[in-house]
Amino acid sequence: MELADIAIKFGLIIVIFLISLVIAMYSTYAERKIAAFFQDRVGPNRAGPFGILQPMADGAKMFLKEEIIPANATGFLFIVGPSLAIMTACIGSAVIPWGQSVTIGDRVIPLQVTDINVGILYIFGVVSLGVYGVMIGGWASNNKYSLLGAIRAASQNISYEISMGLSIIALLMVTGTLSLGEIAQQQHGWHWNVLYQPLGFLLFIVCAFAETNRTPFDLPECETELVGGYHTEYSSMKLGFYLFAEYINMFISSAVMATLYWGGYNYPGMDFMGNLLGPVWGPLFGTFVLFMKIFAFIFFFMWVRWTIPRFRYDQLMDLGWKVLIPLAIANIVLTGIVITLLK
Amino acid sequence: MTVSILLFLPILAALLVLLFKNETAKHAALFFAVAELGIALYFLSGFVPDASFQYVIDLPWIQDFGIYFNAGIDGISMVMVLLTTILVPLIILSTYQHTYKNARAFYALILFMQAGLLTVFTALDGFLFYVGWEAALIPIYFICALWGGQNRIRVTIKFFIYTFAGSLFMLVGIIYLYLQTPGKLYDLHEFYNAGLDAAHQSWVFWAFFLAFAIKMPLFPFHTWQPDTYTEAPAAGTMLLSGIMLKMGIYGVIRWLIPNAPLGFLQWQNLAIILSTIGIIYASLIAFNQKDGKRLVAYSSIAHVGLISAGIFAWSVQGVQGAMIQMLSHGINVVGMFFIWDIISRRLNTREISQLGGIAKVAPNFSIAFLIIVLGTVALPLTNGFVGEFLLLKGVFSYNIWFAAVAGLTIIFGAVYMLRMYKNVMQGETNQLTAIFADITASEKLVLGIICVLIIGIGVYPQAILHISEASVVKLVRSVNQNFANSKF
Amino acid sequence: MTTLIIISVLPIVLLYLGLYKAQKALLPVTLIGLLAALVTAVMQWNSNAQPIYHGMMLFNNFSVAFSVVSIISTMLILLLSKGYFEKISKHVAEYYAIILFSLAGIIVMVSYHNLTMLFIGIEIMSVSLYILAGIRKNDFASNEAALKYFLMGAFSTGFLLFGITLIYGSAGSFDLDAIRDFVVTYPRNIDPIFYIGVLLIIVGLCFKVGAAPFHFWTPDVYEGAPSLITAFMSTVVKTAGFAAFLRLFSACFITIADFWTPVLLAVTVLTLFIGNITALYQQNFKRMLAFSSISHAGYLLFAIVALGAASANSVFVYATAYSIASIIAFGALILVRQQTGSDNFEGFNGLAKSNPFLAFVITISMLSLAGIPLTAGFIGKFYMFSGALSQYKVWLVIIAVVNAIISIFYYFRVIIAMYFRDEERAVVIVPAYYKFVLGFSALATIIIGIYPSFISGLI
Amino acid sequence: MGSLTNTIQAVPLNHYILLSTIIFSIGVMGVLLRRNAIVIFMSVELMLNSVNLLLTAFSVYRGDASGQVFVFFIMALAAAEVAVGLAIIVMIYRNTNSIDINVLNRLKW
Amino acid sequence: MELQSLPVNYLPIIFQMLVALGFVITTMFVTHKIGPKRVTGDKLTPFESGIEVIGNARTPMSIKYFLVAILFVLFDVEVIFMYPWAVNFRDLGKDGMIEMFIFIGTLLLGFIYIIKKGALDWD
Repeated sequence: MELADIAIKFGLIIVIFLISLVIAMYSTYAERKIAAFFQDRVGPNRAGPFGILQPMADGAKMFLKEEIIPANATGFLFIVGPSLAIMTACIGSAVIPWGQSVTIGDRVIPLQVTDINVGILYIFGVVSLGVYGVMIGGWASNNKYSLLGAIRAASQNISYEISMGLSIIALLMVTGTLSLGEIAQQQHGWHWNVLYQPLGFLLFIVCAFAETNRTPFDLPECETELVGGYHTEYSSMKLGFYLFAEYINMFISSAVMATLYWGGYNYPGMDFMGNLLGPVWGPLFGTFVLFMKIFAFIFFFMWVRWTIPRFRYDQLMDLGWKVLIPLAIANIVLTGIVITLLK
Repeated sequence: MTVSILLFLPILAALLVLLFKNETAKHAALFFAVAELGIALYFLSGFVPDASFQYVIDLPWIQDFGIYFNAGIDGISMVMVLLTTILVPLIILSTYQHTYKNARAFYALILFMQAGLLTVFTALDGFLFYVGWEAALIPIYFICALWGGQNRIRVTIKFFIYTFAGSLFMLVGIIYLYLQTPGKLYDLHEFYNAGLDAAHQSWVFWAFFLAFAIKMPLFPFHTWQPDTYTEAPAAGTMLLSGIMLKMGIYGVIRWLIPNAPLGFLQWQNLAIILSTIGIIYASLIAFNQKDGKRLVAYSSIAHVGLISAGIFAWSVQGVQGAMIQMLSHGINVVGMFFIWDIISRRLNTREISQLGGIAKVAPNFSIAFLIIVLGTVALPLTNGFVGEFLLLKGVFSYNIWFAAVAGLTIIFGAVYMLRMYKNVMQGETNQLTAIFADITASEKLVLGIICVLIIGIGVYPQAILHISEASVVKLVRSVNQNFANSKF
Repeated sequence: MTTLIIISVLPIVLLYLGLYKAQKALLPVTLIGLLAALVTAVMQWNSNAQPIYHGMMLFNNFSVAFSVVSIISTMLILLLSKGYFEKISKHVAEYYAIILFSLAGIIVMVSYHNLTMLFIGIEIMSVSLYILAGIRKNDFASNEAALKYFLMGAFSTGFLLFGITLIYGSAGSFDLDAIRDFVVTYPRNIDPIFYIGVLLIIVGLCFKVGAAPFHFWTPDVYEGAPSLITAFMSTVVKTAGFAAFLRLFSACFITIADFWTPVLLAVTVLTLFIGNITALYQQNFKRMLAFSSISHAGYLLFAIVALGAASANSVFVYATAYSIASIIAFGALILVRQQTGSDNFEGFNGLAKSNPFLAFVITISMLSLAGIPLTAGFIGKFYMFSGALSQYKVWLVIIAVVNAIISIFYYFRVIIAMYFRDEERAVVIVPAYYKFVLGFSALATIIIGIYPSFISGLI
Repeated sequence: MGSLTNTIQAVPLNHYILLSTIIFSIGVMGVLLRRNAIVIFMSVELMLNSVNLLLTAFSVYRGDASGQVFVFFIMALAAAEVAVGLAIIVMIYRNTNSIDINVLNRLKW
Repeated sequence: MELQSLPVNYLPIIFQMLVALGFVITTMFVTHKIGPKRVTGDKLTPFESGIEVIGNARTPMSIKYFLVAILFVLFDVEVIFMYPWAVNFRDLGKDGMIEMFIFIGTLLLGFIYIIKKGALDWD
């Protein structure tokens, strides 16, 4: 790889990194605003116009707060926990194709950090690692609420991971590849996978909610039972990391869902638009479309949060094991039969 | 009519005896044993005293290893078969005065053992020989351990381990020989033709020798014997001394020397020396025995030492002497143990020093005892004489000094036997012996038959010698031929 | 293949029977299923089998014979299980199912034709056994047995796998034929890593069959596990282990025997001595059987040390003899333990008076284990000795003979206790199932002892 | 698979063997030296994973996929072992409140 | 046409990890430096809704969680087998599909079994 390539990659990485941070920050703002909207309140409105600077203020506060490590906690793991959580959240974006390649001069710049042939497995691996952050943090706190929260988180994540994996398998049968870049290309125009895999998408989105510990599956941090769940003992930036990780995860899973099922950067009439806007702005418009889809998903996440009440733990597990897994398997069988018949 | 009927009848009989009640089992056992004797006599009547094997059965058994169910009778075997079939009914009859608990098992085991013994004496297949060898061991182990005396558990396990150890080495030898046979067969004659060189034969010799020496028993492998004889029930002792130790002697004649003639040649001296040491050693110890049964046990070692010395000298006279002496010794020793069984059953002691003057109260008993003693000390016109004479002649032709030392055994034997007789039977009666009752009818029968046999064989030994002569001559010649060939 | 399918489906059926509370049907269904498997296995006989499923499995006479003996032994053991598991826990169906899963693994082990299947077979069997060793959940010994077995088993799997990997690395295939071709074609330039692989496989398999110096888990596991499971482990599992061992070595490594024979020789001698001498000092019958099973592993190794055309046959006969004799011993142990509550030799005192039949079959079993003629055990030892002698391994046989003599001491201890030690005791109740199994096994022991052509010469 | 093979083959096979052997030995040492059942268990898993690594390397060098398929089997069976092993360890823990294998000496070695 | 991945394709992932790690360490370090530190004993006790802390938090927990974990391990690994199959689904054709359906069927049998057995009931 040439030096220029490396520089471009680094640039892309940093841009994506910053974008995810910003989106995560403003997701907190959006969450509050949306919550306020649903509850017929105003929401944050002091810092800046419409409270637009509120995330900045929150961030600054995180930096300035006192850092508490409880006496009984396992110091090293107590720090590792949140760090791991945010790290895994941040590296997931590496394989997501943000758009078609941009051609500047004779240099083709792919809008994807790297297109590896096991992209989906990579995402899964990273997501699975995420639970370690929660688990380690909760265990290191040496607090009963934290431990319970952590165990719940672990148990819930792994439960839904099975159905997530199974729902993806049906998709793979359709696409025949594990590379996200290729999957995105296949959905050129309006050939979105959601049309072929509606059930699969449904399963996937439910699992995505559970994996990101979002309501209605936010048992690990359920305030009414567990105070703060796994991050009860956390303060300052370490708490910030956990909260941040949640929003980044939400962003990444939205991106993954959009890419896998909703066509990614593809949109009907993209060839026409591509010709119209040229080799630089055409792909970038696709990227814009992708982000619109992502924002829609993020909005959906929030909408659900403020609409649907939290599950009970047994309901949560029942849903995961007894409903989603059989459905996912049925989906695989159905897909298999249909594809074989149509061939 | 093949020899198989002789082998399977006792097994069948053993199973049938188990079905009887404990009280009647002995009659049934006696019946079957006599029937077996009848068959043996029938075989004898049709027996042609040449060197061939007769009444042969030869069935495939485990074919992938070249094992056949191959058995037959030649002159040597015939004598052994007679020995077994005569003694077993006698032994069963001798137990009539005892009431053993769980008697049917006892008699079944005796019959089962008889099958094993007969298998050993007639087997022409190495594997069959080994199987019979072990099959005879298990019942006698149980007989001794179940119905024996105080120390039976320790003593019998020692006995078992000794003999089993020896026989396992023999098994190794047998398998080894099998692998060397040209036709990959366990057949006896194939073994004779295995054609090993002298060094390997010497290993084979030891593998077999260990088993036989322990069984006979030859000094220094004899340590299991006196204890076992003492602890075993009377019938067990008779079986052991009368028949079982002949397995070892028979094995030497049939399996050890012809199979490994060159190996034998290397160790012949040692074997005779051991035998001779055994004679002297056992005689000396017998002198000091206070327990009558133990005395007989040691005298038995001495006699066996003479027999083995005669065989190891390997001449026609020696082996012929061994043949007849095996029969005679079997009869005598059974009689001797029966005498002691009678004494210990009546008086609850076997201490010679406590006894005396029994002749006065039990004249019939004393006559029988005297005849048996005379037979044992080899007085002319008793059965012991012929055998010992021939044996000594055999040893003499090998080496005069061995013969001289071995000859001592006759004198030694006479001394301690007659002294025993004097101490037990003559003199004044004491409190203990005054109440000694003379022998009952069944005892009379046993002792009578024994006395008749002792005198009968003594007067006309040719009857027995005739049976085995041709076979012995052939065997000795073929081995000597081997010696001769090896010189070149 | 049908055999394997039946044995794999059967446990699933059992699990569902257990779910629907059909406890009564469990044993009959198991036995009928196994019988069907047995029939299909026998029908495979002499069918001139070719490797199937891309050379993964090969159901030739070797595998049929070992499958049959495994299935029969399992059936006998399961017959002993009537009422046994109910006392331990209410999940009876699971126990049957796990035993059958283990049996399925065993069938794979005796019929593999690819190292992948060897590994899978061993693991299916072992993982089931880990569970079975620990089914007495509240019994500490059982727990400990399970953990020890598990850790040691997993550990040995590591060695086995590393060995397989190295062999794959140099031979380039997992297929037995391909490996053999590799060894035969390039005898001069076989990689050293191939040899290391062979050694590691030996280590792994010796662990599994309980050969010294990798035997140390055996006594504890055998003692701690419930007797019925121990019976299964020491008979069927051991048989299968040796079948697998033999299949691999006779198919692939026979031409480089000069390399691994010394190693196995040392293992054999060590196994014999350790098994026998430690068995001498045991006060506990079950533990004695455990050590004796180590020593029997030593005898079974003879077949591999003296690898030849007759090896398969010897292992088959020996393993069969050993299995049925052990089944008797364990069956009797279960009964005696139920009455006296202990596994010690004293528990057998005076048994001959109260239970002549039981004492008699135990005697047969002990005689067979000790290798006395006219029992199957003797025939097994005879075959082993013949095999070793035919390879001129005379010293090995002498050592084995010495060990056979040592073994008399501890086997006869039981006989002595039963017949010669008087003790007033109540009659041990022998249920009809037990009577059948014990009687059948004793009869089989004697029949094989008298007429071994019955089963020998098959393979 | 050509280019991938070339790249992997840029590292000599011996290095893979060496690395795997080292990892394997670490696992063996862990099993032999550590006293905590879980740690022993993890050491065993380490051994299995070193095997996986080596199998993959061999598989690529040989251009033969069966090695990688074997890895799948190892993973699956390792998972089964994990399941059973954890269950056993939990069972022990509930009975003794310890997972130190030194308490497991009620049955003598 | 299958996509080829070279080790070099994974390099950006390492870059990204480094960037993330850098971010985490810097942020941690900065907050550590600029945050106030007024440590008191009570502040460092675990939060237990204001009452005295009783015992250690690391006590045995419900066996159900272990069960879920073990079941996850089993099922997740079985799912792994389906990935290669799913990717090559079209090439494997009908036979491949039937074989995998048998596998799935077996898996499903086990799944139904554990559900019926109540392994997943949280009461």
